[in-house]
Amino acid sequence: MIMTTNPAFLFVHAMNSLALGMNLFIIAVGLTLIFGVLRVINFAHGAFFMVGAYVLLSFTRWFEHPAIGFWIGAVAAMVTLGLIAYFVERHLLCHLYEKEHLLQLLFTFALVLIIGDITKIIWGPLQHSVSYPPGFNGAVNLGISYYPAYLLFLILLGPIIALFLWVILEYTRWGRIIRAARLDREMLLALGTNVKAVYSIVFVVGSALAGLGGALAVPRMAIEPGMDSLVIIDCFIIVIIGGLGSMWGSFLGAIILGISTIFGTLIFQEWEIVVVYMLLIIVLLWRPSGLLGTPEKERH
Amino acid sequence: MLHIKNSFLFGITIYAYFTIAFPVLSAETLKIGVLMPTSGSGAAYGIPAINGIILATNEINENGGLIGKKVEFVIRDTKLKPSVASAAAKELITKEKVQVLFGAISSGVTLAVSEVAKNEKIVLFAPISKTTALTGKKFHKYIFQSSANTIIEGRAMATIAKQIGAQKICVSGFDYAYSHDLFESLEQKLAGPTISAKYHVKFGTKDFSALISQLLSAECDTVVGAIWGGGFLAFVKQANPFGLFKQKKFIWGAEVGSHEMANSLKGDYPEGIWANSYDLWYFKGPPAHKKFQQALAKLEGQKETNMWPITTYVGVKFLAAGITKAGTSESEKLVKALEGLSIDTPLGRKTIDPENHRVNTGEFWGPMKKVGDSNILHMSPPTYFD
Amino acid sequence: MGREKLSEKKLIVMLKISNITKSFDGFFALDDVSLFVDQGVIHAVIGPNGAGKTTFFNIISGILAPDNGSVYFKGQNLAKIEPHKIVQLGIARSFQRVNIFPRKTVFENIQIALIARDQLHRSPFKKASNLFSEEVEELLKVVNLFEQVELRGGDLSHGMQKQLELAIALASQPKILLLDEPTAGMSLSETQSCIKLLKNIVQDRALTLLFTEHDMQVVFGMADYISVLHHGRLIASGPPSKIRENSEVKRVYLGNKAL
Amino acid sequence: MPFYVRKNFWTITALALLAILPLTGSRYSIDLTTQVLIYALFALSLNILVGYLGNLSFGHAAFFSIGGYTCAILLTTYNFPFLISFLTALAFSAIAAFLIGLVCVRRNHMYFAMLTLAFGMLVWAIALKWRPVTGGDDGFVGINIPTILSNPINFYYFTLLTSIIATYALWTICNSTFGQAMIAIRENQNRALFLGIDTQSIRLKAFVISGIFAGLSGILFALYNRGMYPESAFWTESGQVLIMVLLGGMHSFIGPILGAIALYSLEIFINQFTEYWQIVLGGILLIVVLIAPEGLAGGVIWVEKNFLKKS
Repeated sequence: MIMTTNPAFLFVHAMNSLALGMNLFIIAVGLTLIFGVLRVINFAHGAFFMVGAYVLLSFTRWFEHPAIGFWIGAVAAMVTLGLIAYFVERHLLCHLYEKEHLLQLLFTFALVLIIGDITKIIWGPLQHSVSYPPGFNGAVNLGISYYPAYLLFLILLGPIIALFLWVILEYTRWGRIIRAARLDREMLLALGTNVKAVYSIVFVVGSALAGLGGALAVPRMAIEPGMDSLVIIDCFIIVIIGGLGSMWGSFLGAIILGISTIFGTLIFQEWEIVVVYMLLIIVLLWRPSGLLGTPEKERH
Repeated sequence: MLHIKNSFLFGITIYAYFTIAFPVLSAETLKIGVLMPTSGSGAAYGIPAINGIILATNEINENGGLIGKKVEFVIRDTKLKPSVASAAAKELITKEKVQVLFGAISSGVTLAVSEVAKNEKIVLFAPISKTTALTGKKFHKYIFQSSANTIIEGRAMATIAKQIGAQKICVSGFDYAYSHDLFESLEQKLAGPTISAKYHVKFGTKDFSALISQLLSAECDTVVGAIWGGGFLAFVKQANPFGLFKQKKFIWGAEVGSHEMANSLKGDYPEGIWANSYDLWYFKGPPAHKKFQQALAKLEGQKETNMWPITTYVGVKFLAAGITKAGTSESEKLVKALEGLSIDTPLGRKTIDPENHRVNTGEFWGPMKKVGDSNILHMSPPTYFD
Repeated sequence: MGREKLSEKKLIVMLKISNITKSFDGFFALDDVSLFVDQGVIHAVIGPNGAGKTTFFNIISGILAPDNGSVYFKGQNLAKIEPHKIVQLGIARSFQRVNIFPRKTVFENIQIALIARDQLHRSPFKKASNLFSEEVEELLKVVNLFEQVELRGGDLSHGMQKQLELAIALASQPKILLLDEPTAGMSLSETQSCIKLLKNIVQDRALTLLFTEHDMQVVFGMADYISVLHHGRLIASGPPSKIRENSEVKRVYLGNKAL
Repeated sequence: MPFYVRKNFWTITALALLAILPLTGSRYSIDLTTQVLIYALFALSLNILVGYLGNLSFGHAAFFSIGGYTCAILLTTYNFPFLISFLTALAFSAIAAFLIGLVCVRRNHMYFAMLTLAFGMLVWAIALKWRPVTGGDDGFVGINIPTILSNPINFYYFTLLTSIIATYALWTICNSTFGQAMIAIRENQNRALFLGIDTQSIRLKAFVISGIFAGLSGILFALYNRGMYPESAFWTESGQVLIMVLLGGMHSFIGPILGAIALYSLEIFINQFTEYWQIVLGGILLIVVLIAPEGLAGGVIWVEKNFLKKS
C-alpha cells in the first residue's frame, strides 16, 4: 500500500474519482428520475446501459471515420434506447401501473433476461472494444499533472447534464409537472395533467440517459455479455445514497461512490469490496432518506 | 373444484414428464455432459470453447465413433454459478445418463462440479479451469485436468522475467484464488528478480484507475499481471492515456495474448508486452496444428480462429483415447486407462500424470508486436512453454 | 372557568394537558396550550384550518413529542411513552382521513383490533381464524355494519368506512376516544346519524370523547365542552353557550357572524 | 371421507405423491424435487417479509448462506456431530437476523430494502474474503455429511420431512394472531400502531423468523450440494428468490411454493432445450406478469372463477 502525500498523486486520484462518478451519474440519474416519477425500480436499467454500449459499437464499425462513428453512435445509443423505452413503457409497462407495484420488479427482471439474450444473438458472445474518439486519446497538461483528455471530458459532461436537467426541471412546465409527480401523485392527477405522457417522457429520457452512459463508458471498458450486472448495483448505491428521486442527490451520490471506489482501493486495496456497503449502511442510518432525499410522507 | 383438480393434474403431468424421465439411454450413443457458461459474462469463453468440442466429436464420429458408438455431447449453461453447475451436472448424470462430465470454467464452479463427480463416481475432465486445488487439495480419482495450471504458468512467467532482465517485479491481479496461486508459483520459481509489491483489486472490477496510479508510482521495473478478459481490456484502455506501458516492462498471463484479445483491442493493444495464449492461428507449427486450424477455420467460418477451442479439443481427444483404451466408458476402468495416457495433439505429445491427473499443457508466450500494416498485434515470435 | 357549572357531581380529570408548545421550523403549531378533559364529557376542539388541531392530537397520541409541556392521562405523564403503549393505556384515536385496513374484510378489521387489545399479536402459535367472532359481531351491530361483515374495508362507502374506523377504535375498549373530524366528508343524513351514534356510544360505554370538527352544527349539537384553538393558541374554553358568547372567538374564528 | 381429509384433500394428495416419488425409481426426479423443496422453503421464508409484512428484502440470501456456511464449517472443519451443527447453524442465522434486523426495521420501504441489500452484500464479502474459514471464492467444497444422508433417497426424505415440518410451522405462524398483526402492518402500519401493536418489535420478530427458515433452507442446500459458495450470498441470489415469491404470488401462503417450483424447474427445463433459455424464461415471466397480476396462485384462482361462471 502506497499512500503518498504527493499533491499530483492525490490530484490524479481526485480527478479519477470524479470521472468515474460522472460516468456513473449519467446512468444513475436516469434511474432516479424513473423511480421518482413512476415509482418503478428498473432492474433493466443496466441492460439499457449495455444496449447503449453495443449500439455505439455497431456505429463505430459502420462509419469509416472513427470520430463520426463515435459521436453519431453516442447519439444513436440515446435515440435507440429512447425508442426501446417508449415501446416498453407504452405497450407493456403501462399495464402494470394499476397493479401491485412489486410486479414491476418481476417485469423488469424479465426484460433483463430478454435483453441479455437479444444482445448475445445480435452481437455475439465475444468481448469487443472501442477506442477513445480521436482527439481524446491523449493526456492534457493541467499544470499539476497530465490528465487523460477523455476523463476530463466526462468530468465536464457530468455537471453539464446535471445543470441541463436542473434547468428543465426547475424552469419548464414539464419540469414542474415532473417535480409535482415526484412529490405527490394524487396532486398530479388533481392537476388534470396528462399523466400518461409524463410517465412516457420520464421513462424515455431516463432510459436514453442509460444508453448515453453506456456509450460513453465504452472507451474505458470492454463491451461484453453480462456488463449490465455490475453497473446496476453501482447505480442503486448512488441513487440510495443520494436519496431516491433526487437529481442532485444522485450527482452527490455518484461523486461519493467515485471517491470511495478510488480512494478505497488505494487505502484498503481489495477490501474496498466492503467499504461501499459500509458507507451505504452508515448513510442510511444517519440520513434515513439518503443525503438529499425528501422524507417519505406519513401515511394516514 | 373440478378445474382446480384439472390444473393440478395438468401440473403434475408436466412435472412428471420432465422429471420421471424416460431414460434416453441408447446402446448406440456415448454421451458426454458438457458444462460451460453460455450466458452472462462467461459466454465469451464458454461459447468459443464449445467449438473445440464440436470439432473433436465430429472427427471422432466421422472415423466411426468410439468403441462402436456414436459420440454425442449435451451442453448445459452453468451461468458461472457453482450451484447451477452442480445441479446441471446431476441432471446430466441422472436424466441424460451421460457417462463423462466435461468442462466448467472458473475455479469455484469447477470445484463444485468436481464434488458431484466424486460423489457420483463419474469422470470429470476439466480442460480450462486452472486452479491447482482441483487436482491438489481437492483431488479425487475421478478428476482430470488438462489446462495449463498455475504452476506451469507461473514457471513460464519466472523464466520470461529473467530473460527480459527484470529486477524488481510488481504483481497485480484480481483478488481471488487464481491470481494468488499464480503469483505464489511465480515467487517460488523466480531466480534473480524479486517481487517488490503486490496489488490485488476487487474481483471483477471495471475501474482500474487506482491500480494504474499505484503502478505508475511503484518502484518496480516490471509488472506481472493476471487480470483477464474484459478486465484486461479495460485496464489497458484506462492505462494507455497515462503512458503506463511505455514506462515499465510487462508480462501478462491469463491468455491475454490470444488473437481475439488482440483483435478486439486492435491499435490500443500495448506493443511489446509479453503475453500468453493457448493457441495462435498464425503459429507455424507441425502439420497436425495446421490441419486442426484448417478444420476450425471451416467450422468458425473465419481464418483467424479463436484460442479456446484447442483446450476442449485436446480434452475430448484425451477422453476418446481413454475410452478406446479402456474399451468402455465405465468410470473405474476409464480412470485406469486415462492415468499415464499419452496422445498426440496439434501442439505435440501430451501425457496425463498418473499421480495428480494433470496434463503437461503449456502455452505460447511472446512479445506482442505489429506485423505488416495490420493494426492487430501478433505474438512474435511465439514460444511454447510447458 | 365553567367547569363547576357543567355538572354537580365530582369530576375526574381524564386528560390534563399543560403548557404544550410545538414548533416546526420556527412556526408555532401549538403555543403554550393547557386544558383539561373530564371523564364522561364530550369535548370538542375547534379552530380554523392550521389552528393546530391535528398536531394537538398527534401529541396526545404520542406521534409527536412536544417541545415543551406535558400530557397526563389519569395522572400518568405520557412523555416518552411509545404510541402503541399509549393506546394500551386506553387512548384510542381515529384519523382525519379514513385509516382502516382497506384490503381486509370488515370482520378482519375489527378482529385485529381485538387481537391487539388482548396483546395476542405477539403469539405466533395462536390460531387467528374465528377468534373473537362474537365480539366482532357485537361491535359491528353497534356501528350498524353487521350486514357488511364479509365485504372488504376499501369497498365500503366513505361513511361506512368512517363507522368501521370508529368500531376499530372502540374495539380497544378505550377510556378516551380521540376522533379527528369524525364526520368529514359525510353527507347530511350520514352526519346526523353519526352524531346520534356517537352520543349513544359515549353514553352506553361511559366514554370520554375528545374530537375536532369544523362543522359547527356538529360541534354545537354534540359537545358538552368546547376549546378553541387559533394559530396554535388556546383562545377560549367552556360550555357551548359561553363559547357562543365569547367575543374573541367571534372575532378571529367566526368572522363576527352570530352563531 | 372424514371431514379432515376432505378439507385438506389437495395437501394430502400432494404429500402422498411426494412420499411415493422415490418408487418411480428416477434419480433425476428425486434430485430435482429435493432442489425444488429447498428453494420452496427459501421462498416461503422470504414471503414472511415480502408477502405478510410487506417489507421488500434484497438481502435474504445472507441468512441462507449464514445457515449453510455455519453448518458446513462446523461439520467439516470442527467435526461437530450433525445435530449440534444443524442447530447451531439455525441459531447463527437467528442471531444474524436479529442483529441485522435491529438496524433494518428502523427503516421502511425502499430504504429497508436497500439496507438489507447492503447487509447481504457485506455477508457476501465476508464469505468471499474470509478464505481460511469459508474457502473464499473457491467455495467450501466437500462437506462431511452423515453417511445415512449420502444416499439420495434418504436425503430426499430428510429434506421432505424437514420441509413439511418447516412449512407447517410457517403456516401456523402465518395464520396466527401474530400473522394477523404482520398483515395489519403490511396493510397499514400506522393504523396497526394505533391499535396498540408494537410494530417495530413485530417486524423484528418476523425478520428473525424469516431469517431462521432461510438459514434452514441454506443448511439443506449445503448438505445437498456438499458445498457452500459465496455466490449464494450475492444479491442476484436474493433477487432470484424474490422473483420466485413474486412469480408465485405473494398474497397467498402457497404462492411462493408454486413460484419456486415454476422458476426453478423452468430454468432447468428450458436449459435442456435451448442455449437461449433467458429469452424463453423472460418471455414466460412477461406473459405471467401481464396476464396474472396476482402471480401463479392468483392465476389458478382466476381460472377457477372464470370457468366456474361459464359452467
